[in-house]
Amino acid sequence: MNPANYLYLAALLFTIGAAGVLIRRNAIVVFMCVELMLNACNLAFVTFSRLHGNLDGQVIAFFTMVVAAAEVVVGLAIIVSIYRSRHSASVDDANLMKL
Amino acid sequence: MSAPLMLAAASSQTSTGEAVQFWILAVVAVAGALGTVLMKKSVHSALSLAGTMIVLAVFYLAEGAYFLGIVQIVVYTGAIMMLFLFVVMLVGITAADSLKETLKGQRWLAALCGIGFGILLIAGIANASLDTFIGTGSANKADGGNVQGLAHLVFTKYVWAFEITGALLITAAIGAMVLTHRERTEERRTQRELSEARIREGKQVTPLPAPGTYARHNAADVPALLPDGSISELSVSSTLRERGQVRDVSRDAMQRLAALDRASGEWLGRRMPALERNGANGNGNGTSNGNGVNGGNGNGVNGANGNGAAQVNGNNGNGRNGSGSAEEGAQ
Amino acid sequence: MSFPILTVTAAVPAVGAVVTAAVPAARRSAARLTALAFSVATLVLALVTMARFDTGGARYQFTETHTWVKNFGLHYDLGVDGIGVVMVALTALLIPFVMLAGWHDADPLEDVNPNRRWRPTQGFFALILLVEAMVVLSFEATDVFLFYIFFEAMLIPMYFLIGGFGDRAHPGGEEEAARQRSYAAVKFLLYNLAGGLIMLAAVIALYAATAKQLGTGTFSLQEILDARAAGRLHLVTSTERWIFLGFFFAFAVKAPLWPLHTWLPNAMGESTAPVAVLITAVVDKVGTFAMLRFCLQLFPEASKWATPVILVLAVISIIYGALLAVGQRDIKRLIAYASVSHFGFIILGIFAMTSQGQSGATLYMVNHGISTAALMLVAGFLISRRGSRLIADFGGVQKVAPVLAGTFLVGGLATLSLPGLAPFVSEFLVLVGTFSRYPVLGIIATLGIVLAALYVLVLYQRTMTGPVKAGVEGLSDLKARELLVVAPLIALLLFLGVYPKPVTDIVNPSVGHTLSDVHKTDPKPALEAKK
Amino acid sequence: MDTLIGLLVAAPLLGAGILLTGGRRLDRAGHLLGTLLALTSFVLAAVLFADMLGKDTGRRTLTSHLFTWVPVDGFQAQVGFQLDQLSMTFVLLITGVGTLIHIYSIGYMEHDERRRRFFGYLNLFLAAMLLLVLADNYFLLYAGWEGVGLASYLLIGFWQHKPSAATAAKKAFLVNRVGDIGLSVAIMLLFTTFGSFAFSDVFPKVGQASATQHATVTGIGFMLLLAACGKSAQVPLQSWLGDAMEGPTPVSALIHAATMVTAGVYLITRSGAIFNAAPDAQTAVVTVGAVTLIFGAIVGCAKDDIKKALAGSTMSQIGYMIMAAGLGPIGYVFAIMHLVTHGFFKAGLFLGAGSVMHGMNDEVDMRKFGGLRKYMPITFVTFGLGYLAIIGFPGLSGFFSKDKIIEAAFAKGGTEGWILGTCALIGAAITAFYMTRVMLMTFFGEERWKDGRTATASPDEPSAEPAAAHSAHGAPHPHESPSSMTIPMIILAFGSVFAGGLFSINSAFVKWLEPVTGHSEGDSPVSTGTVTAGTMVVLVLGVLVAWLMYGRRPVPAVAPKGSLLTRAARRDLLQDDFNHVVLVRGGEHLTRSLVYLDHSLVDGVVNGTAASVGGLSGRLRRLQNGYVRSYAVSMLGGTAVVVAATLLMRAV
Repeated sequence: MNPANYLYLAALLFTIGAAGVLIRRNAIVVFMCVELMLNACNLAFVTFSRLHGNLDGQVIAFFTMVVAAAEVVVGLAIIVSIYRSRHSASVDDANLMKL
Repeated sequence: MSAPLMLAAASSQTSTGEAVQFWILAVVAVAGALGTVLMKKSVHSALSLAGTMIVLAVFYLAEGAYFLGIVQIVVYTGAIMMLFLFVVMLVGITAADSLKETLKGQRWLAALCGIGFGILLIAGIANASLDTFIGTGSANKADGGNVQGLAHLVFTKYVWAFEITGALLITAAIGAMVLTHRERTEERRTQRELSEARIREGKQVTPLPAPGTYARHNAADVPALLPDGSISELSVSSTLRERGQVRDVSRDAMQRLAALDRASGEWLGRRMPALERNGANGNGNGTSNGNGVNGGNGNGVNGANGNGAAQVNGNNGNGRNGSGSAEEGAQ
Repeated sequence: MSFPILTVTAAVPAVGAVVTAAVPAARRSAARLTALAFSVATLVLALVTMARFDTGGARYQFTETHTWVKNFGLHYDLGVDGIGVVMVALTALLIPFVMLAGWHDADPLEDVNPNRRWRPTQGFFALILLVEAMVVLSFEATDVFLFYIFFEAMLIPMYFLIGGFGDRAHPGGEEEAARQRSYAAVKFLLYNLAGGLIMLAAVIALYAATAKQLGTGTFSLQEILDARAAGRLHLVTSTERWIFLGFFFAFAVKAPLWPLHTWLPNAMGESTAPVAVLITAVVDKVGTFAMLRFCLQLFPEASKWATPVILVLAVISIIYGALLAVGQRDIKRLIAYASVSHFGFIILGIFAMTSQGQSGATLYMVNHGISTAALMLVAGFLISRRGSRLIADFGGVQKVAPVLAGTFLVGGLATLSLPGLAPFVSEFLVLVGTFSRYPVLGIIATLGIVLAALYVLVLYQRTMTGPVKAGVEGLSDLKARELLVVAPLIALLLFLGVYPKPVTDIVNPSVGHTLSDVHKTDPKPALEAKK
Repeated sequence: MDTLIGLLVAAPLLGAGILLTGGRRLDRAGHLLGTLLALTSFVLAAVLFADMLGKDTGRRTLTSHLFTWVPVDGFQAQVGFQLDQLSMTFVLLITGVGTLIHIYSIGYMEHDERRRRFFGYLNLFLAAMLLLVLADNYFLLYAGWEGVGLASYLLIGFWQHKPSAATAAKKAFLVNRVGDIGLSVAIMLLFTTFGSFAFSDVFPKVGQASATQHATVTGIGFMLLLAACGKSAQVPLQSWLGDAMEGPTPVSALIHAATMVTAGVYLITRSGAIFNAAPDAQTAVVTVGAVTLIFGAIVGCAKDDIKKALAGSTMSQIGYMIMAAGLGPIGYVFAIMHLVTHGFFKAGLFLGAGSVMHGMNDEVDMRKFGGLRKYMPITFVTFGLGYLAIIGFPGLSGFFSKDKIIEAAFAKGGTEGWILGTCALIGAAITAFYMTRVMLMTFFGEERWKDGRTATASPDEPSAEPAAAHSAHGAPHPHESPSSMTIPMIILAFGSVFAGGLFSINSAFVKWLEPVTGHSEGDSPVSTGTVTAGTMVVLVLGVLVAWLMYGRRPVPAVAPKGSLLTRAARRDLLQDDFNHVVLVRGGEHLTRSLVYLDHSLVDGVVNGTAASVGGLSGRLRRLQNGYVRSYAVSMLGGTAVVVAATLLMRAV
């Protein structure tokens, strides 16, 4: 098997995640989908590091994880506070971003 | 490293073992991803996502990224997903959003873009020449191990980024605190003040009824029964009421009562129509009330640890519940 | 270096604007006098420039050149040729009269208490001075980009002058007047901005073109001309044409040329008479002047290529404007359409590419400025007395205010270019210049003089003659201040009508230069040609 | 001497300047000042004339160059004067008659509060007219040409409170403007052909020009003819003259009879060289002349308004002159000669008419006159002499001049000659007819004004002529006019009696003008005697018919319906109606539709664009729905596009 298949898989997961972000209304699930996308990227990175035989890809993936963690922390906090204020976790209920 | 060496090191096929593993786990991963997107309840989404992540961890390990593999399991599956679950619980397990689309054309556009994007990515990968690969073995060996190798890179080449991420993490932590912290503005009211307030308002001066009274259950989610056999909403905590997790046992309580009367009546050998009528009455009342309640919390019954609830009242009331939940979904 | 008289000429009104704006709210008359003083100072400077202009000397004189932004070849280049110096003089000449005529136009209707920081009068005069500064600079700028900046910047004060100090007399009443006013102001702004933006694109394209051929791009007119003269710069035909069109469009909007004229009647109709004069006699002149200076000098070939179309449009403007003037019910709009017709004559003269045509056109700019100013200002006095702009509301004014009627008639006769008054000379020159190269167009344009007579005399007859209409009886005759405005203009009209030589002497050499730029010479008389 | 020429123009110009800007303080002395300055310029003219007679024929032309008017390199317009015999004739006529009419106006305008202004206008007219005839190039002539137009506009509309007067003035100016197009185009053609428009440059070159570009020269001729038609009220631009009678009578006498309207004749004669080189143009000229002389005569027959009748006759007399001028060297001299004599008697007639109106509360309808000869004898006599002169009664000046023209017409030779001659004769007959008619209706017959029906028109049209101001409305009581009015009439009467004879003594006039205009005796198919005889016959005929119609039978005080021709003639042979329908109405519709188009189409396009942009932005705004997910979709779409682009780029 050619490790490129890992890349195909990553692409597939990424796409699914993206679709999820677009389709789901529950902020938490949307967040999960974002995580999914990030993971897909990580998989790609790792695979690349394997293809090229150096560890930089893994380092990047590592950083991605850290950033993802930070992002999740903040993001979830935001969700919680939004939920407190308007008793809903649906992204469609916050549509003030218009003229 | 130099080209000829690279060519020497380069190989184009992985071990069959890995291939097999890949083909099996890839399916699982995709299934998990789809689950994340399509599952109705956020808890299920979270769980399937966790599954995908574990699979990915395995892939990392297989690809020689041992450190990342472990981190993936520990940080992601262990920490981040748990965080997710916490929030899900916090926000309400059962506040699942129906998959019904509200934005016009959103779903179609999403599908279109997603598929198009996927095709593009795959096409991109396809026409990249990736027939050979080097593998991480040599890189891992170079510093005597994957972890050492990573550490070497992180603390030399990427030290600056590393520091920045550190700062980022701190910022994130503080940010989370700031966002979730709520400042208490007024003095907390003492019990005395509360009771005085209650009396001033003049409603519900006495303490609320405890749950489970006359109900042969004393679980927190079983409301007390009023003399006419209907339930007293007040006896259940408002949160449960909010979530519609009130478990109504008024009907079988009444039925048991009726059965008891009948049995005792037969044993005494006298018939008491009035009481029967009475019981019928009560029954009628009970059902009507129960209907109302069930209708109200049908979704809850199906929504929370549903099978449990199903066992409790798996009778025609449950059928109603089903229909009730269907209506909920339809609404 | 020598005394930078051009910069100073432009700086004086600019400073004046600031000073006037700074005058405290209560001191209105002080503000007026300040503004007037500054404008007069500008006039003196302009006249000095004109007097010291050496007709036999270099093409551009009093030049000042400073590099502004080196990397983009921006220069602060000033310089005037004969045409420029005359136009500057005209502008500086008209502004004081505009101010005198609009002496009380901007005073608040109700007497506001002095501690309120609301001071329309100061604003009015400051804006006028600002416009003057911009216009003077755009007449003096010899750097394309510099010119563009002022060409556009002049819109801002004009916008406020039109929208903020409009004519309060409107058939539709006060708020209708306000609505029309803002509509007119916005229309004015949008039209000219559209033109300006297209011009900006053209300016940048010009820069790119020069950059490609000269290595370092430049906006300096002088450098470009030198480069072309030295043969180092030769724009590709198509490029040159596109850039030319970009420039010409902007100028045609400003001028205004049919069919881009529709903003003028609104703007002139809704603004007060002095502002209307400012629009048609000062600001619009920049358009025609720029055609002469930039279109012809920068893009000779493209100009020749576009000439037929432009001439036809110009002739259409002449006839069309005159016909519409005949059909107007509103005095100011009538004058506006008359101006459209006159601008047609100017453009006709410019693109006839004969010395008569172009000298005539330049002279026409001056004369049209003066004559329209005279006519429009008198009309303004009339309108402000009666409180209506509709021709139908007047009649028999001649009986009650003979002097007003007389000056109005003189202004009208100048507009219909009667010999002995200035416009006749220029109009005839334009016609001769056109005729000697395009006989048919010349003859069609000549029909314009009949139509001019028609709309002027109809206007005069309806407003001034006949039995005295109701509402006109009370009209007072011209006051001293108003006479002070009108009399000098009329005197000037008479003088230039009988002895335009001072102006033509200054203009002719520059026109010669321009013609040599486009490699055109006057057609020989048929008799010599035959021999 | 030369400098005097400038003064000739300057004097009245000065007067105009002073009187028009002087303000009220000049009201008392204004008219005297004006008259004085007119007189000054007449005296100057006389001096120059004497001086000119002193010189021998060859070197009589005086020129004086003042300054360069418009110098743009090829185009050099000079302000220069040229005084030759032709100009001299005109100068004398203009200043002479002009002065007389100034004097007349002193009396006539006595009661008008705006008399100062009136004299200012008159002076302005004198100055412009002198400029016209003294100019040494066409451009300056054009200035004078328009100047007289302006003066006539101002004077016709002098009583501006009368809408009719204002309209008439406007009409006169506009029609003249149409003619001016001709003149200006002619100047342009001259410039493009000869590179100059000075008489001295152009005329010598015309010969060879006609060789090389004949068409151009002919074109110039036609354009000059158009100009002449406008100014001299020739068909088809004659319509304004009738209405011009709205002006005060002295104006009608000076401008619309004696001087300005003859400017066309001057132009054609002055441009003789050009016309000689363009026979087609000449044919056009004679045609216009002949048509107008009949046309005017017919109109003159039908009018009951005495001034309008005289206006018609003016038209026809100028027709004679134009025709004569069109005949070329045969006719020029006689054209001018008739012009001068006509100046005398027509001015006299108008002044007479004015005097009659003065005595009759400004009545102009001859049907309300009658039997006035015993009430205003002087007027009667002077008017009568003018009458005899115009119909060409033997021995009076009209006889000589008109007879000569008719001869010249025949002398043209060929069928053309015959046609023109016949026209001229018919014209003479009709002239005799309508003048007799005027005479009879005014001074003979029963007194139709006695029956109390007063003259002054209805209140809505207030009395125009100020003479009426002092005479109480009611039954008019005819009286002789003051001496300030009669004296000029008498002088003019002398002129109209003796001028012709004077000129004809051993053809002095011919000799006088020959050096300028040239002269040639055509070969007439009919002898002079026969022509004279014919003239006499038609004259008697005309008078007889008129006497039969108006002398024997009483004249109805109300105009009878009359024949179709009569009714047409009363309406200027419907030519005016034609103008109204075609030009005025058509023009109105054209302008109205254009105004509509400008608003709806030209402006509409712009506003439409604005509106559509607004609508579009509204739609785009709706796209901004605030839902994160729809934004996300667009983000993903954008990314997809970018990726696609990148891949394509790499593929390419």
